[in-house]
Amino acid sequence: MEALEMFTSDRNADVYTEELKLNLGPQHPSTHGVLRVELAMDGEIITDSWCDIGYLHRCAEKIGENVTYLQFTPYTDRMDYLASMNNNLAWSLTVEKLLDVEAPERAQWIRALVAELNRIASHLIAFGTYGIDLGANTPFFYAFRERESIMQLLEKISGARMLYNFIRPGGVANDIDDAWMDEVSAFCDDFEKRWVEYNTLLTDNFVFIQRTANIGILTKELALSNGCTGPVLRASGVKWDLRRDVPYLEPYDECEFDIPVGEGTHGTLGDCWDRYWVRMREMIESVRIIRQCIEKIPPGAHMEKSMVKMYKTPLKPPPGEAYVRCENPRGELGFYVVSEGGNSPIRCRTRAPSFCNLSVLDKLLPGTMLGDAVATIGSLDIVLGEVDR
Amino acid sequence: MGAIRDYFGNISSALTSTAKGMGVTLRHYRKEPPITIQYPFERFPVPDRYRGLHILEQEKCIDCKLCAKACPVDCIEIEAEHHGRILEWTQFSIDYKKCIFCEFCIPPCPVDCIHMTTEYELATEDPDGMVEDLLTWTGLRPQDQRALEEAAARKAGKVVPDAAASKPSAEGTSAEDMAAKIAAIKARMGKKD
Amino acid sequence: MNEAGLHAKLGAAGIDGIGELDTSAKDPFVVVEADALVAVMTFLRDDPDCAMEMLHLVTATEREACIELAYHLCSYQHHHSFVVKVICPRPEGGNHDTWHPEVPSVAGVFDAADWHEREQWDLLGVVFAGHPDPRRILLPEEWIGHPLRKDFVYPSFLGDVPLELDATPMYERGPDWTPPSSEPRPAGEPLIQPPSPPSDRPHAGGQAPAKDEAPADAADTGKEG
Amino acid sequence: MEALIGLFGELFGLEGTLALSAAYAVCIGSILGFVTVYSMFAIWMERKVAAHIQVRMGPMVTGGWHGWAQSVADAVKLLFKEDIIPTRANAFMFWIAPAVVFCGVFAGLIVVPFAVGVQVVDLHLGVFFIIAIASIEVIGVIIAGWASNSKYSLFGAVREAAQVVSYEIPTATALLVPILVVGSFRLNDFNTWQAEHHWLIFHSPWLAMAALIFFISSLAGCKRAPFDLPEAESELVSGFHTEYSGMRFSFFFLEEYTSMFVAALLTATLWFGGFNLPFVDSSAWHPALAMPIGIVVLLAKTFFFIFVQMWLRWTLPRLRVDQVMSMGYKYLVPWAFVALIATAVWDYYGWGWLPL
Repeated sequence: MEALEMFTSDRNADVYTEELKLNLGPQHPSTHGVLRVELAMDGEIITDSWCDIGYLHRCAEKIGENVTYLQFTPYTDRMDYLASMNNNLAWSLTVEKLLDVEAPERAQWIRALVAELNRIASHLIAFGTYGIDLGANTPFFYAFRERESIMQLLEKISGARMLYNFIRPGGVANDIDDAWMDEVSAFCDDFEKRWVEYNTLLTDNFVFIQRTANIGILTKELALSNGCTGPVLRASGVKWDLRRDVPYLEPYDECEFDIPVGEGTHGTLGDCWDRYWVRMREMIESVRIIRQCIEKIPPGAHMEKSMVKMYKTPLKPPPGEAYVRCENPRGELGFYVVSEGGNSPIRCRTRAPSFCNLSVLDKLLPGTMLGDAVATIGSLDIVLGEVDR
Repeated sequence: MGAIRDYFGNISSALTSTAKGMGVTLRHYRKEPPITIQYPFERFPVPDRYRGLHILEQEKCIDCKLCAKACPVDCIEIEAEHHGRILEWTQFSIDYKKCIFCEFCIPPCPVDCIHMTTEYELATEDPDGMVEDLLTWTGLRPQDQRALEEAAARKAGKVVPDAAASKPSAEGTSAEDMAAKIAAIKARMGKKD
Repeated sequence: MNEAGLHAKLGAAGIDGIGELDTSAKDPFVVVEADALVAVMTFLRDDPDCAMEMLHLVTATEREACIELAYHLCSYQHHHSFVVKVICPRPEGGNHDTWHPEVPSVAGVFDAADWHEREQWDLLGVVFAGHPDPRRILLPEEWIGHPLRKDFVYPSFLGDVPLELDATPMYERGPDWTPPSSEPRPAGEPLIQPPSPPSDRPHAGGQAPAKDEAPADAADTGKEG
Repeated sequence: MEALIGLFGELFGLEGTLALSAAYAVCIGSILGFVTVYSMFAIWMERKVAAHIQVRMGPMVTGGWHGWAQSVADAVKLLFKEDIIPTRANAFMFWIAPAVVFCGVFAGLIVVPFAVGVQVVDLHLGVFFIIAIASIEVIGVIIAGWASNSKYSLFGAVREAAQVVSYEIPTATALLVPILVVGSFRLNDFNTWQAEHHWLIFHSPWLAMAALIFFISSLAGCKRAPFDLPEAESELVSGFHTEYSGMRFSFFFLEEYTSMFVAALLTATLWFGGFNLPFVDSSAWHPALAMPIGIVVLLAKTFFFIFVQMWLRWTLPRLRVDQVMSMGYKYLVPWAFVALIATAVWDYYGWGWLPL
């Protein structure tokens, strides 16, 4: 802000710079989709910003009111298309809560396993695209290499590469076998080595630290008041993770894992570097969970018996409502579903983590420079498919 | 002194971290094999469970329309006329412009007649070609026709001499035929192998 | 603290208009009067035993008899969550066009409410009195109506632009293609009759025209949902 | 040059101005041809280097062997693309900007000695000429950014102006260091000096430091990462050439790669022995042998530095605009002066460093 005052204090002097409106997006390389941010610029310095969303609005909530509970599952894939498994999971848990059923034990472990795999994939994208935002193109490809391994693993069990539709109300679509789990272990071993390499290449890079430390500082109070969740909240120093605090799957209760929080290593607590570093460490924690899942996964059915008939006859939950939150890679995804006993819900509200995380952007940008705006947007790691739904 | 230490610290960390990063990229440049493949010439293996284009075993299908009802996007159109157990087919098409490959049409099928293949190449220059007809024949096949006539004759009280001929042939269920169907799908989608 | 404890705490706060706790629901909730909403929210946020730092979600649900607003709150300190509801009963003959229930905005209490309330106004036409930035958020400013209402009618115009419901696919449009409803109209006549909004309606840009005022050439108005 | 004039005189009986013009035409034509072919090769090389660093393959199909013809195909495509001038752009300025940009770097090549006798003009102030003429490029970029009538372009142009003008100070100061040692601005003198003595990079630690400073600041001068602020595709879409397409866009590309070539070539000539081989005295060789070997040696050194430029580009993130400035003024400029003064002292006392 100091720089801002320096540039704006002499507004009444003879020479002053004129404010320039710059449209960052909706078609812009670094807005991660179709986000539009209107920036008031004073030279390179942003004086004000207005977020404009809705370019990718696909009426998901309206669709949810017109399809059956099962049929909405593939639509949840398309909200946060980088973490489809986690979205499926949240929706399935919501429907199960409405119906008062619980997935079998094995299904819960499989769910945790694939959700954590998907979390790594999603954070890899965040890592890679963040590099691109800051001008380092190479980490993106390394991240995609590992993500490709995850996609091939998940493709083997679900049959699709991105929009898995694998976790369904009552369980998971297919069982997994030991050969597949061996492949996952092999991937985990490989990934840990790669992770060190990422840090050498990008995390510890001097230029990268210069670009991210002390930029876009999100205080704890601002983060909480704006409803930021996930890595964005944790980077501000709040140790809050639904997987630990409100375990919604059995494995999260039984597995050991840490919750990385921001520490302000290179700058202030809650800056872009902290958000980035929380994500990086979360990947390693996910690997730990995956390892334990593979070890402890119990035998049994992968789908609740009574739920199999849902493919032929639509589910009809009793009247009522359910709100379920899940810890997605980007924050807490919540589904609030109101049923009146029919084939489809009468309200299918989505609490999209990116939507809430993005709402803080307007408060972070003023006073920073144009390059920092890109760094800040990247560090929030939004998916516009989820923001607009 | 802090500022001076920062100054020289910046220089040294900039140089060392750059050198380390360059080491990583150089290692990749020299040692790591490429992970991409030359797509039209070579392909990644597709797992068996892959949810690709559909095929229909028309022999088995009983026109119950459960798959169409299960479809979240209403992309399946089925039309057939029932003559007892024999079906006169008009349409069984999937609009791949709409299809989201969610697999929900597969589990409801009571006779297990609709499947998803591992074919994933959908791109075409002709959008109309994306409405894919899964039928191998339309209307009545000769043997169906014959069976119908015999049934009608039996109904009228006439004796049918050759009952064996009315049995539906097993044609259209073998693996080769499936492969032929996939080839036909690709041909109809306007693609070259 | 569980929901019953929170409700007891809330009842002891001395705010009027707090209803009973509905424990039959899966997430027990309390219904409060619209007037008491801001006070309730402020109390839940500031009371050290409740310490609801985060407004998780604001949802409006349209039911047969009412529009129901649900506020999901959670506290990371105490690991508990709570649901506060406000019921806006439907007046006689209230539809998406004429009825815009009004509740006080809690954007002053939780910053998170800002975008959530804008979305609920945008999609369900709930007016949040005192909202700092009462614009649409997902749909364009010129959009007519609130699409998540059950009786929503798909508009035939977006500002000056006719919306084509039975449009020819892009690849079938020849060089001479024109939108079906964009016939030349008499000069000077506006494309859409400007609706006459009640002057006290706070949100600009979201007014739906009355049905009899719909333009004559909007024959392709369809119904969705 | 003189040889060419003589050749024309012998073959076609041309004399005086006519022979001079013909010789110039041939020289310029060959340099233009060289620049075009080199740029295509460099673009192909950049793509391959980037691809291999990024565990990809890069162009593999066009032309057969490792996609060697990809750049040719791209050039043909760019030639045939529609020439778009934005409606509200200043058409004349928009039209002239790429030419201005290209002329600057292109003219720099005429003083470069590729080998013994392979040089268009042997200017006394060769180094100075290159630095001076390369600055014209900035004017072209500013024209391009302003004429495009796009905010992104304007931002890019202003960034370019600030950056390139600032970085000319460390560039020129670092160049003064070897000039101080050799005592000449003439590029050929560097070749002969280094053939007689040793490569300047080994002369003293200060010269090595000057080489590093020159290399870094020349990166900024060429708008290469991590100093590609004027383009900064994640911030400014494409910077000053956002609105350009087709042939005009390719001029900016040519300019970028040619200025890379000039920078790498200056590094090779001034510090790394020019067209001299290490440990080999080539001064007594017959010109017919020395010339091709000299060209190959110089180009090999140049391409090594171009490779390092690419390697850096695909490793480092981009600096922010104020950090670029502070790096220039706080780090490079002072150390360039330190190197200059220290070299003066070093040479005055005649200290040696490496056993050369």
